[in-house]
Amino acid sequence: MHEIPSVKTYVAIWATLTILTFVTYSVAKIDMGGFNIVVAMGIAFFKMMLVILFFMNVKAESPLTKLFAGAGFFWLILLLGQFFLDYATRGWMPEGKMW
Amino acid sequence: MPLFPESASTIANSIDYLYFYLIAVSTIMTVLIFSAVFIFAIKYRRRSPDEIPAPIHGSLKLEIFWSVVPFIIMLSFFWWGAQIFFESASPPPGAMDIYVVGKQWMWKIQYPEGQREINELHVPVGKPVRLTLASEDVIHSFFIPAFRVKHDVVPGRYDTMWFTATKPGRYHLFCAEYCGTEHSGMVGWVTVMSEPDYENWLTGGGSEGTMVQQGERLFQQLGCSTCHLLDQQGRCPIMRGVYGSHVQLQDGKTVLADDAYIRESILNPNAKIVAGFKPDVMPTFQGQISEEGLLQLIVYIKSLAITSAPGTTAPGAAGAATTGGGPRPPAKRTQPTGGKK
Amino acid sequence: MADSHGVVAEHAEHNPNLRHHFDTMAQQFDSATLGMWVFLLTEIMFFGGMFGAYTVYRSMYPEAFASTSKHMDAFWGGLNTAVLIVSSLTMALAVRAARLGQQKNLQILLVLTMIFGLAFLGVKAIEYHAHWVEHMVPYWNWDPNYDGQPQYAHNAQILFCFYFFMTGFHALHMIVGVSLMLVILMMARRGAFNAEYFTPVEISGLYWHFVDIVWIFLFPLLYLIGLHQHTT
Amino acid sequence: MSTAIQDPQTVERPNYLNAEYGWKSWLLTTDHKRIAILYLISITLMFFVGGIFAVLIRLELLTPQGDLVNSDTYNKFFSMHGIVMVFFFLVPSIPATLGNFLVPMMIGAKDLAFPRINLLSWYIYIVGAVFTLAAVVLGGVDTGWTFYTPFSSSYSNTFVITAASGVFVAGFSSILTGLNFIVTIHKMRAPGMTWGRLPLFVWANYATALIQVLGTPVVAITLALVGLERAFRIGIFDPAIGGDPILFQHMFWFYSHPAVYIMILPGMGVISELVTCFSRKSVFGYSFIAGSSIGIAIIGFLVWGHHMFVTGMSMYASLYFSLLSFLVAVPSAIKVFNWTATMFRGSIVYDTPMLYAFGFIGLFTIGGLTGLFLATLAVDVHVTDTYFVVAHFHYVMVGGMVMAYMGGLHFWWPKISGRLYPEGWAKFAALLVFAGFNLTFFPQFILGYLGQPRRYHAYAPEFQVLNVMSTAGASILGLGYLIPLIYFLWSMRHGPKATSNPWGAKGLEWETTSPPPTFNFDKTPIVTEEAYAYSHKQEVEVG
Ligand code: HEA
Ligand code: HEA
Ligand code: CUA
Ligand SMILES: [Cu+2]
Repeated sequence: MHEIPSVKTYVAIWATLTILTFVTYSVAKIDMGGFNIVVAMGIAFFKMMLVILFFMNVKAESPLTKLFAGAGFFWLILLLGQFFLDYATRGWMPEGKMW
Repeated sequence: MPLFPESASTIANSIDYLYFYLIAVSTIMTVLIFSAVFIFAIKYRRRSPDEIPAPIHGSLKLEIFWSVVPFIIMLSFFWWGAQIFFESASPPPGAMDIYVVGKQWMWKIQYPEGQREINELHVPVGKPVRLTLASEDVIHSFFIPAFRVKHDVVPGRYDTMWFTATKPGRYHLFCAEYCGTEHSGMVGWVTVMSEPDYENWLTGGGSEGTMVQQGERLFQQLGCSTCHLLDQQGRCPIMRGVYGSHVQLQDGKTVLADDAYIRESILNPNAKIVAGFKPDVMPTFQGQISEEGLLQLIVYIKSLAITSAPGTTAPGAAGAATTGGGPRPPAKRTQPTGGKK
Repeated sequence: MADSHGVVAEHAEHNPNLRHHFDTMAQQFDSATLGMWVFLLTEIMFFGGMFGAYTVYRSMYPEAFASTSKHMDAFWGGLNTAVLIVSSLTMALAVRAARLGQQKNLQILLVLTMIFGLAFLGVKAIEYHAHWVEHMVPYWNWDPNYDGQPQYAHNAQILFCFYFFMTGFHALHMIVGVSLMLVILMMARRGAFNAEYFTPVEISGLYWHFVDIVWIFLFPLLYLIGLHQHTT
Repeated sequence: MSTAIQDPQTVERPNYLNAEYGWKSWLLTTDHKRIAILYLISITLMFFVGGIFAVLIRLELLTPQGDLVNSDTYNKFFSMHGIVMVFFFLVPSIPATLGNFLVPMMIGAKDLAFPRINLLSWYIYIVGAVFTLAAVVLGGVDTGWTFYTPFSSSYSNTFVITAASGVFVAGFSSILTGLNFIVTIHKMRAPGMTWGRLPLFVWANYATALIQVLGTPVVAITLALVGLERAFRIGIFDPAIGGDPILFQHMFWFYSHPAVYIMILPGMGVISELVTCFSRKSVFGYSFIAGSSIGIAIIGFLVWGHHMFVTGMSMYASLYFSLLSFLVAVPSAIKVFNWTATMFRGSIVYDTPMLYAFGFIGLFTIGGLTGLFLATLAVDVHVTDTYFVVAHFHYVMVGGMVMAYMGGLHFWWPKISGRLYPEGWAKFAALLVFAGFNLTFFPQFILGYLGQPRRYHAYAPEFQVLNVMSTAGASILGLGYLIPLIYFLWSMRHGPKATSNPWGAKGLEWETTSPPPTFNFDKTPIVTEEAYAYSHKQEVEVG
């Protein structure tokens, strides 16, 4: 079907993932205020992309597979975004007029 | 047989007009579509079994026309509806307060002057009334059809709604959110009275004193007064002047002392520790105090707010003052137990 | 019009693994992988519901949520992350072996994957036990003093609820994954696969990697939230 | 294709019905057509279970006092009516029966991509149904179909976990059906069957499948969390530890608003087929009808908050959800206008399926337009949780989807059973359904604006007249549903045999025999023309 990646590629990806796990853990100890979560999620996202693209071999897959893999995250963002539409603006109250 | 509900509040008419507008547009659209279907069905009925009509594949112009025009019409629904919704979101300044607690399956209503009723609400005509809504158990919904107002009553938080009645009379009061066995029995009456009648009615009841006095009594009974002294530092923060102020917390943050904050501090005292005090000094009162009691305590603490002229007014008078130009709780929709800033 | 049973004869010369309603092996393989991806889409939304709720409460009670890191052992969590990543590697290599038709390697790698999967579950069990001992199970076995941080005791329970729900559902997926590996292993021993036909290996691999990805997010979200406050 | 000299009476061709006999050949079948029949039987049963609860509801509401049953029993009636009707009848209705039967045939495939998963989905459905019926038999559930917390998680004393498990399980059945459709439509189309040539019914089912796959897992996990909270007192919606009951509503409606489009899109697909066939005309605005299905599926995920305008959700969120609710109405409007335009200069006959299509267009329009009332913020404040809402959703669900389902069933019945139904009775029943429906539900709009809250066991006496009308209508409606059941059963034995294409319709399903052989086609068809090519004559431009 598709071209088959070498063992070396797989091991390299594994090594990167393991190192990134250490990195997440280490930076979590540094106090960066609100940025801790951003960094943690950024690294997690990057790790996820490595797994998806290489281990799951989406890199070599058809655009259709890529579309479906992407759709999940798009809908997840719809879910989260619209939750926050409510929660982030709960305290706001208009005084009288709306505009 | 009534076909249209009575309109007895300032907002009722504006909602009715919008409703008529919606009905008019919908009727036009329905008639249009129905007659097109009818006319086509009759005019183009099959006249011979081997009749083959010419195909028509579509028209971009028409498609755009019938997507854009309906949407513009719908935007007028949106605009008008949102306008009324926002205008009716906040009560006008000076609205009088009434406190409502929903409980399976009754409405418990208390007035700052001390009256308490079940499933009956008395309001004067022509005066804005703000209801503070609390639930002891599940979600209820406070619904007065004649006023076209409704708001859910969600446990764990305070909600508010308001209206100004325009016509004396007796109107239905319903619970509109399904709440269990006697949901359909959680109904009552709203009595709108002329102002003098209302004053009369107010002085009739209230044998237990005003809400402030009831709150003060609870403050003693529950032992709050042993630590929270009014004017002098004890083991716990002073109560006078707390309400409406910005409280400095131990972790460096400040919070606004509103209804929700006071409610949380009673039920979950450790949640926010005031700077200079220790956690675990105060026991939790969760399960030991009813939602009504909580509201009384809040009204009492509110009456101690600095702006209501400390020392000069007796606690009883302060309660009445809050219904007038006194301090209003600044935030109305915050989560009582929430740690949000 | 021909006898409809003639269709069966038409397939006789095809690959025996080709099911009757497909025309070619490629169509069958593509359908299976697309099917797995669509299934993973539902899995994303399944966990997504919990992630969404988690995020809402975390924004409501940031301090209480951060305080829980003190009671999560980031060592075990980190170790488990590493274990899962290794298992993903062996899984990926297993799929590679299947593609190349290396039956022996395939079986070894599948066994390794299962071992790492079980190791993960073992570590999880140790952690659950520790939470029970430390009275960190909301409602059931909860320390109202919350180990000296009573100001968070109330809302921290929510995070622990999430912790048990999310890791619990994840562990359930791991159990399913290990069972799946067992089935694949048995099929491999029966000689069910060859370089033309390895679809089950491929799609179970996708599932395994997905379960790994979920953990990649759970680790920072559940173990590391407030680490910077507790190590200083 | 049917040839003139064919004599169906004498030759019994091998088909999916006579390919094998015995209960095992049905319960272990992987033939999508047989599975469709299994679904057809099960959802019909569930429809009548739900319908009996509807009858009981309407009987209780004949008088203002709650005198027929006590309030707990009434609460169980409407809860089980809603749960059974939504999750066990309407969600699977068209996709799992007509869709299962037709989607592979319409695209020229031999079966769905995963026949065994298809069978599995039916078994999962049955397990879910057994759970739910067990909840009914054991003593019922009284949370409403919406399972709102904290009532469902802490206060109800009924079989919430059993019922929620039933819905949870049935959800996976729905997911698997959707998954199968998506893969089948992507990968199994016959040569020449391009996306632009797909029948609109297939487009509609594809859009539905997207919602099933993306939405259902969220309601599954939400109900699982409620079940866990209830069973173990470990939970996240409990206000006592700082949980927010409103969050449950967000999670519930994330699925359940899109789910209302699961409950209408397949019906819209059926209507596209019916209107073209009985006008003998190619569809007006093919790509707009197809695209609007996808549009509804996507925008449908952006409007759920319109169920929560009075809950204390942020006002700005209300604003957003209200605006998008109007946006999602536009694709529906596009469809209604295009169907009407398709009839223009057509060659229209009034066979029973077309009568249902007329019914659909009319009643869906009314239902949809009243949906706009509800999406209008200030108006919703007054009418939410009243009978106005009840009337709205029965107009779209019963007046819309059930009409489409009945129309589709009549349309494809000759294909499914190989027999014709009695046309006279069918027309009569269709008229009964239409009349009975309007009498049942139109008065409820008035009741709603008057302020009668929904889920009320007893109501204020001044509402009685309208309620009596509604109950009277429901009896007519019930009769209207009973008659087709009888004549469909009758026709399976005694109906005249059907030719392969009794309506003279277009579409691959009509090119195979009635009933079709096991693998649908004796030879894989090759598609060379667009859908609904009822004529190849000169085109006329309009507009
Ligand atoms: C099949 C199911 C189905 C469908 C298709 C719809 C379609 C729509 N629904 Fe409905 N709805 C339900 C099922 C459905 N609904 C259910 C079950 C509930 C109650 C749940 C419960 O609480 O138990 C509900 C509740 C509900 C509410 C919440 C009410 C409340 O509880 O307060 C709202 C609010 O916005 C709403 C809106 C809409 C809108 C805007 C549409 C739109 O999609 C409609 C679009 C269609 C049209 C608009 C008609 C055609 C258009 C034209 C002819 C164009 C011409 C128009 C103009 C020029 C204006 N619905
Ligand atoms: C698919 C969805 C679906 C369908 C098809 C129906 C069908 C019907 N519904 Fe349903 N309904 C809902 C979905 C649906 N409903 C939902 C989701 C709710 C909300 C629940 C909640 O609040 O949680 C609801 C609530 C609801 C209420 C409001 C209850 C309340 O709030 O207190 C009412 C009241 O009239 C009602 C009536 C009817 C009627 C008369 C029918 C009729 O169309 C039924 C017709 C069918 C039959 C009558 C049975 C078949 C015939 C026979 C068995 C023959 C014998 C009978 C006679 C001759 C009379 N429904
Ligand atoms: Cu209280 Cu319904
Ligand atoms: Cu909706």
